[in-house]
Amino acid sequence: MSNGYDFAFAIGGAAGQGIATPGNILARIFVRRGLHLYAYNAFQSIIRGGHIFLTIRVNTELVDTHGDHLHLILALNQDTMTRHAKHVVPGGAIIYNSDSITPAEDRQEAVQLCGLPIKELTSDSRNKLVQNTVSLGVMLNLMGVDFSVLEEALTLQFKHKGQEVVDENVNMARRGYDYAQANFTAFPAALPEQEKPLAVWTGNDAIAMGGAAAGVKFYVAYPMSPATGILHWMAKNARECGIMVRQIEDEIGVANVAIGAAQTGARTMCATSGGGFALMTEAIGAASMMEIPVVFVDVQRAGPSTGVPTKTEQGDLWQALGASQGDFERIIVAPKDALDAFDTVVELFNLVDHYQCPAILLSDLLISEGTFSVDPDAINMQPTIDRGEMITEGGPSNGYQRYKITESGISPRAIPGVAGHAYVAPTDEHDEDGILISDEFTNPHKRREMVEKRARKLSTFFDKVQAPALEGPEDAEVTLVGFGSTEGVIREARKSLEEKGVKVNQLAVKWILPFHAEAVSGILNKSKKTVIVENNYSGQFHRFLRSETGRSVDGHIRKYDGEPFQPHHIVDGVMDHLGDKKGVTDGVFIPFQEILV
Amino acid sequence: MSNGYDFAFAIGGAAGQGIATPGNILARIFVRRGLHLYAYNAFQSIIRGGHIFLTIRVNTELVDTHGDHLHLILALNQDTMTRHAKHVVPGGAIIYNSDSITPAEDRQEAVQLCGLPIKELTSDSRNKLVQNTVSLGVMLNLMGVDFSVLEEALTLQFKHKGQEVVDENVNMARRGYDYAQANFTAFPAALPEQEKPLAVWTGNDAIAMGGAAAGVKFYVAYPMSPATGILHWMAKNARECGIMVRQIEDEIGVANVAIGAAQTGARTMCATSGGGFALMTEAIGAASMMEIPVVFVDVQRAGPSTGVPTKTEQGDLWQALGASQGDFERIIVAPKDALDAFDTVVELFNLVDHYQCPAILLSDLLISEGTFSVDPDAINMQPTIDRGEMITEGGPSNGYQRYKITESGISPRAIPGVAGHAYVAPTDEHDEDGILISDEFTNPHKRREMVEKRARKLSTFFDKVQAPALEGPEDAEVTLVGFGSTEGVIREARKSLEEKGVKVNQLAVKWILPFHAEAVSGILNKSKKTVIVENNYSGQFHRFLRSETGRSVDGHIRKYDGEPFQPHHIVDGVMDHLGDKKGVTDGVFIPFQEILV
Amino acid sequence: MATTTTLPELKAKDFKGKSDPDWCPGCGDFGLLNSVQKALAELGKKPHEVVCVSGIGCSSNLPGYLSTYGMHTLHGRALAVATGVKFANHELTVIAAGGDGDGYGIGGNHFAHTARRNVDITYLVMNNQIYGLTTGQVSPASEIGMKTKSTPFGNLERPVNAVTTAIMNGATFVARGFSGHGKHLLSTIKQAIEHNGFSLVDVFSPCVTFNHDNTYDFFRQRIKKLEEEGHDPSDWKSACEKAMAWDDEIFTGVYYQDKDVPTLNDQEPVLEAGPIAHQSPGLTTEQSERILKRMM
Amino acid sequence: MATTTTLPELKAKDFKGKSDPDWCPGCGDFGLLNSVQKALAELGKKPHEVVCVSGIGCSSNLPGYLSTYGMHTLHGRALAVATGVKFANHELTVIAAGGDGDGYGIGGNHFAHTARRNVDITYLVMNNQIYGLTTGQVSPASEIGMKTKSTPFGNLERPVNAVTTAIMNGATFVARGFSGHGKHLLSTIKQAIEHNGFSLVDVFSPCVTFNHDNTYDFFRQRIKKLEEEGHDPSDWKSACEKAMAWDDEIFTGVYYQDKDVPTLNDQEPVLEAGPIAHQSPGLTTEQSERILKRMM
Ligand SMILES: Cc1ncc(C[n+]2csc(CCOP(=O)(O)OP(=O)(O)O)c2C)c(N)n1
Ligand SMILES: Cc1ncc(C[n+]2csc(CCOP(=O)(O)OP(=O)(O)O)c2C)c(N)n1
Ligand code: SF4
Ligand code: SF4
Ligand SMILES: [Mg+2]
Ligand SMILES: [Mg+2]
Repeated sequence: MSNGYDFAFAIGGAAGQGIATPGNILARIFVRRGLHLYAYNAFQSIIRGGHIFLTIRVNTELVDTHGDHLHLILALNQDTMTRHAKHVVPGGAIIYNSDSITPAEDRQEAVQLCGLPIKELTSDSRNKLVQNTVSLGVMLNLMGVDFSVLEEALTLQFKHKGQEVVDENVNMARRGYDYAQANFTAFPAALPEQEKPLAVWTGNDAIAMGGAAAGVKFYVAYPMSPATGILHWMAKNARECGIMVRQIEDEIGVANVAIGAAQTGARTMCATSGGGFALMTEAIGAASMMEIPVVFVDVQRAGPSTGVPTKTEQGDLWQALGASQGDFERIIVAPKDALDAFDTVVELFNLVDHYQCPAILLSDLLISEGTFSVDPDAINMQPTIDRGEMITEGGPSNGYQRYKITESGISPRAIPGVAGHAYVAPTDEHDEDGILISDEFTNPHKRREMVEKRARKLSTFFDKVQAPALEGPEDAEVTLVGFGSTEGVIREARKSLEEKGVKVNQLAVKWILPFHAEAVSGILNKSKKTVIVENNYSGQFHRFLRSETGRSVDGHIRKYDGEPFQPHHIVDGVMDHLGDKKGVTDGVFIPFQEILV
Repeated sequence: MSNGYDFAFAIGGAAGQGIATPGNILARIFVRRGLHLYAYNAFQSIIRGGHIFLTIRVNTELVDTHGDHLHLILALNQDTMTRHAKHVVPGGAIIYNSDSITPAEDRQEAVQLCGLPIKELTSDSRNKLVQNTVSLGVMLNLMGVDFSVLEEALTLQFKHKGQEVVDENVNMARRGYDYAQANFTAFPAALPEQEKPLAVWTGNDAIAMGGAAAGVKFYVAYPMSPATGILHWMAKNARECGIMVRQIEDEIGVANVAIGAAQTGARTMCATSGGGFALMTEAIGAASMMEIPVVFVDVQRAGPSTGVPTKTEQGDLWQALGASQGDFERIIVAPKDALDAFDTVVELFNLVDHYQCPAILLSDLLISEGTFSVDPDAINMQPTIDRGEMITEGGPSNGYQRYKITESGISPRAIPGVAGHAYVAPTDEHDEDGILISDEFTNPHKRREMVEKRARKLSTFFDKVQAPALEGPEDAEVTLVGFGSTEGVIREARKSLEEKGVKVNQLAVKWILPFHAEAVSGILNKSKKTVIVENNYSGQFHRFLRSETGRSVDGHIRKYDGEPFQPHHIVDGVMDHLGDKKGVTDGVFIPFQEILV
Repeated sequence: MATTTTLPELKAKDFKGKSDPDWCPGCGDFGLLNSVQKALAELGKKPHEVVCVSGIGCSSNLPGYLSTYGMHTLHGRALAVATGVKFANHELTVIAAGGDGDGYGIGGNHFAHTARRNVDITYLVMNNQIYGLTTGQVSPASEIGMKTKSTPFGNLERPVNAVTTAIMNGATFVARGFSGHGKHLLSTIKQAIEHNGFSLVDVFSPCVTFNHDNTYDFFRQRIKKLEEEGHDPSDWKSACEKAMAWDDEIFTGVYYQDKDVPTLNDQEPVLEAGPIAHQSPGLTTEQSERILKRMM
Repeated sequence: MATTTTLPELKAKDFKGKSDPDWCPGCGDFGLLNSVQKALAELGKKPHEVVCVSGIGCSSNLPGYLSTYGMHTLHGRALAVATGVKFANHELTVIAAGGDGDGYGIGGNHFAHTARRNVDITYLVMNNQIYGLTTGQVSPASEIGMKTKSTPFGNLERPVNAVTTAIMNGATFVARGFSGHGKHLLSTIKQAIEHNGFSLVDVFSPCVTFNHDNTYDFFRQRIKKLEEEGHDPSDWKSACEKAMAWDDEIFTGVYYQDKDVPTLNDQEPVLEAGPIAHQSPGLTTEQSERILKRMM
């Protein structure tokens, strides 16, 4: 992305071959050196076997995508070699166990084959996984890193397993390192080091931490990939943070338990993926009717239905828009990356408390299971917490009405337990006191007043959140529009396009509902050519944009094969839209997915 | 509506006062005389007490709305008198028990007060409800109907209770009839009689019968107003029609049981309202992924959440559009009245079998609980049943692949039980054999192919269903646009507007998904001024129309107080949009609901 | 917090809600409502210390007729919402209330798991063996052969036995009541509220409008009180056996109680510091640093 | 229809599906799969006469490894979908299969009500007391104290007892099996399939990857076979009591059977004319006229 250091490597093998550990060790090494990274793990929904392909990209600047190029592959099995050898760029290298893996014929030029005689190198160890450690040594040697760095990292990683394990790993790593020194050629540019050490997290970590920082006191979930990481973070860290975490029998239970806790005054969050979210929708409408603030997270994966559980998609936008019957107040937001997800969760809790309504946060597998570097100082762990108009102290009720009709539509909310303010929160239409107008009597005028009271609440929303803004040259030939997780990859594609002489700017939309229709229309009306980039089949964002603004756009780049966009997919799409359009059908360009996992 | 006979009367009282019976008797009398009618029952979600106001409108021509005027009220309690006396038009009449009810002061001019000395008239009966029969006699006298007609109707209604009950009722009716003859002035126009006798049904009856006629073999439900009438019809009539009917523990169960039965070859339908539908959404996506034809009916009521269970709204459009995660094939349709609902169900079953996908039928309380007259000859009880490409006979498999990639996207479907064709229908993404591509291996190219195969199926949809067409003068000043149940009331409003010298035409949309975007745009582009009429707060249809066509419109008439549109509401809205717009805020006109129930 | 206030003692009428019940005259739910109001008064509760959570149904209108806090939630979800209330503030007395359809039909899964978790909620089911609010369809508690609007030829399904399933799902207090026996019901409900753990009181609450089989008379002719039968509530076998009786005799009273199972809220370490709803939100500097350090 | 064909007798391998299991080596589900294939062969079933319906989970991949018809549906919904299959064509042998999370967690309500209805489905639960496919969280069947990714400090909730709840919910055949005891499991599954009514076989099927507590060894050390204990399957009390044993001894085999309860499909009058899936759709002229007449 930058003109500085940019290096991407992949580790490929089967589930159970221990790909995660070297990945983690390397990520730690990079961020401690102050380098940015993004890691994308392409895998299948099985526990053992299958194919896993973890790509880690390191850069001197922020990166949000695994990019277009692979400089190095560590192939743990023949399958990886056969599938992926051809993806290594000229000047790159492939590390593999030469005892059991045959180099693939199909390779680009000038790719260094780094075969390792693993049997010989590890003959004194009975642990199959040490070959990964040997390979780590090779990798770091090729990347021009001092061995001491790896030694330190291995010590940290394995010290809880005892000195013996540490020693064995350091020893094995050394062998790989030395073998590489003797037999292979290191990459010309050594891994740089920057002043400020960074940290590493996934999008799911960020969402969980955002909740913790925002003052979530109750996290409730039912496991569902790719949202389960949030539960895991919470389960591990919650107790020491005074956060209660519960797993419930199903997502309907989760959503309703959440509503009960939120009504009783605890900031409450829950997360799931599309199928679980479908089960929560009825409760979301209920929360809105009872005016209870809860944050529901939907981490999207490739659908429909069970779909492809380990693959990504931006396919739940309309589900979020259509969650539950009737018209009701809620906020929908799609953050762009891990740090933004953290900040968004924090912001969202203040918003839902202020507006007393539920919110839906749309993440996706790409963000949630993606590994990002982050500057720890950029993470505001103690943000401002504003709980809105809440009555937490008992006293004379002064004719308290929970659903009082006010100019802002916001009615001060008493928390159960507070003396003198008892009321019933109902899902039926009700009057200011919470008394049902549906059962007791029916009054269309009162009904209308209550609908309008609730609807008024969000009228100040645009004063509170940032409107989307154009990024890049104003006079660009093309404006690329996206929402949520595509922001980073679009930005990177813009750079490549610029190198090709095509000026492109971008409009990244994050707040979905209420929608900044005027701001967006204003920007798009000034654009020369507009192209929407989205990770789904039917153009869900395109249709939503049009529903809110009436604006059509000039072209589309869509992907729905489960894999995320890489920058060149977007570059190809833009070039085709600008050129002879031969790859474009009905205005839509669908990139070809080269890397098959 | 016509220039012929048009007469509307209402019976008002509390739940438990026996309003339904006289309503039914009168409806039978009218349709047997060949008169059209529409009955709207405004009531509360309680079993006893509260307020009920049943309006029946009789006409020589088809009517789809209870209209703007009330000519006669039968007030069974003081509440009804007080609330509604003022709604009776000049020349009209109010019937009431003068022993217990005091006439309201607030009345229009020239309204006949028909007080009945009920105690005296019914002194020899111990049944409180006979006062309703006395009133029936009065009503029919005022309407200029021969007593023999009422005698016959009462005999039919009560004969299952024995001759004694019949005699008592006939006797009481006679007293009322004679009392009216002696004391009151009949309406100038007597109730006409037309040659062809009609029949009477509700929209729910029509949906159920549509299913029966379409060959539904399995109906499954969980009760939810206002959809429960479908279950009641089915439970009562199914056995003799060879249809299995089951009530299941919840709507999730209902939707999934339906899927199992449909996959196994039985035409299957289920119905619910918005909240139950929310629970069904996950299964709808599953049905689509497994390519199973099922019809899901959502009878909309006023939301959000539990909302106002006995009131109407067109508020679930976006819920239907956003039902379940991901992109998938389904059909959404919103019929306009009872007969159309019948025909639509029949058509829908052929469509879902052809396209092997689920469909959502959006009805609403207005249609489903509304009582309509119908020409029995217009009900095609034995329509063509086309089950699509189905394999029901065993034999050599010839390499059968359930999800074969075909040009049409449609893959012949073998029904479990057929020899030689066994396969697994999965909700995970799969290959042509139904083998998971998510678990076994992951192949983005295959994934893309399968998404596209399924999406191709609906490409012939517009060849099969009728495109929406403009009704009324081409050169109209205003085009009124609506979907579903508003068609009739818009048509009637047009007539009134024409009388005021305003030429209006209308575009009624029925097929929602796939949407006839081109046809609709073509029509709207030629319109001078477009106004959308819809029964919800947020303009759900407007936003959907814009998402599909990019078209904005010039004005809106919306209602969300639970009560349906009456023609004058629309007339007012159009006049205001054409005039000084003082009732219009942000392009939206919201009519005032005069009749409070 | 409330235990320290010195409000005057309250009467049952102080637990009357802002609106009057709209139930049909004679509906069994009146009896239960009275008993609940009395029980709360006699147990010395204050309205603001109690939250009554219901689903949807005639019976689920109950919270609206109490002066306590309440939530009138979705059909079938009372126990899930009530669980959230209890988790957020375990100092509150949490009552869940609703119908047989609500609790044993659509809400069946929450019923089983809330019992298993032993969340300290008192669950009052107004069991009229019918779907009342939707005007009379079969319920999972309806008897075989019962004719309803959805089973005009008679119900084919065996009814759920709330008592035996509650016991097997792990409920630590399981009782039956009858709204026609107000005093006995009051005492049963008081015990249920006082029980620390999940308690079920399955209350026969006749629907005079739609259930013409299981009437007040039906129950009056059959009901015997467990307390008078020398039943030992620690004996699950006898409890189940007695709960299966129906045709000739039906038992009300406390079937089963186990005081030794800790409640979920009692076990949850986070709650040792008091209700989470009262704890100040957000992280301390120390907590923040510890978390960040793990990422580096 | 199929009973009249004269295909040669099939072997277990004829019930192998198109793809090979992707379970972890050593996963308990292999044992169950083998037993199912053998059971179908030994009972003389043909692949097209059988429908195996599952939810989502490692175990729910089972239908894909059989040559029968199958549906691999939504998490928790196997029994609901299987019910629909059985209703549409009661001549088919319908097996539902899945995990403990699928069946006793999210699917718990369908479990209870399908048992109550006595729909003739054989329900095989691969109970590994963990959520396998989602990489190891607590399940409703996990033991107290169990450490999982969602309970790193130990599970606080008492596990569901599938046997006792199934009995109390009205299941007419309730058994337990262990995938490490193939022969015994085969015989149990055969009896379950042959039982006319709802049958549950709760099978201990160790997850070698995520559950390190309830291993093959754990069960081998404890399991006793009911058949060898002289247990009487008509005695629900003894069945429940034996099902509660866990720490020292665990019983497998048939806990409970009642052959006298009619199944729902046997009772449904519409099905007397044969499976609805085979009946020609639409109304006769007579039916149509009768309906129309009622409206006039
Ligand atoms: C999801 C959903 N499904 C269905 C309904 C309709 N509904 C309202 S109350 C009710 C059943 C009422 O029966 P029960 O719970 O026994 O209460 P009762 O009225 O008998 O007291 C039903 C089915 C609903 N409100 N929500
Ligand atoms: C509605 C929904 N919620 C959650 C999930 C995620 N999920 C898939 S399998 C599973 C649990 C698996 O556990 P179990 O049923 O015991 O099967 P096992 O993998 O242990 O065999 C979960 C929670 C899902 N697919 N759908
Ligand atoms: S319908 Fe039945 S349950 Fe409902 S209020 Fe009336 S008597 Fe009570
Ligand atoms: S994770 Fe456990 S249940 Fe899943 S396949 Fe592996 S061993 Fe079996
Ligand atoms: Mg009930
Ligand atoms: Mg499991």
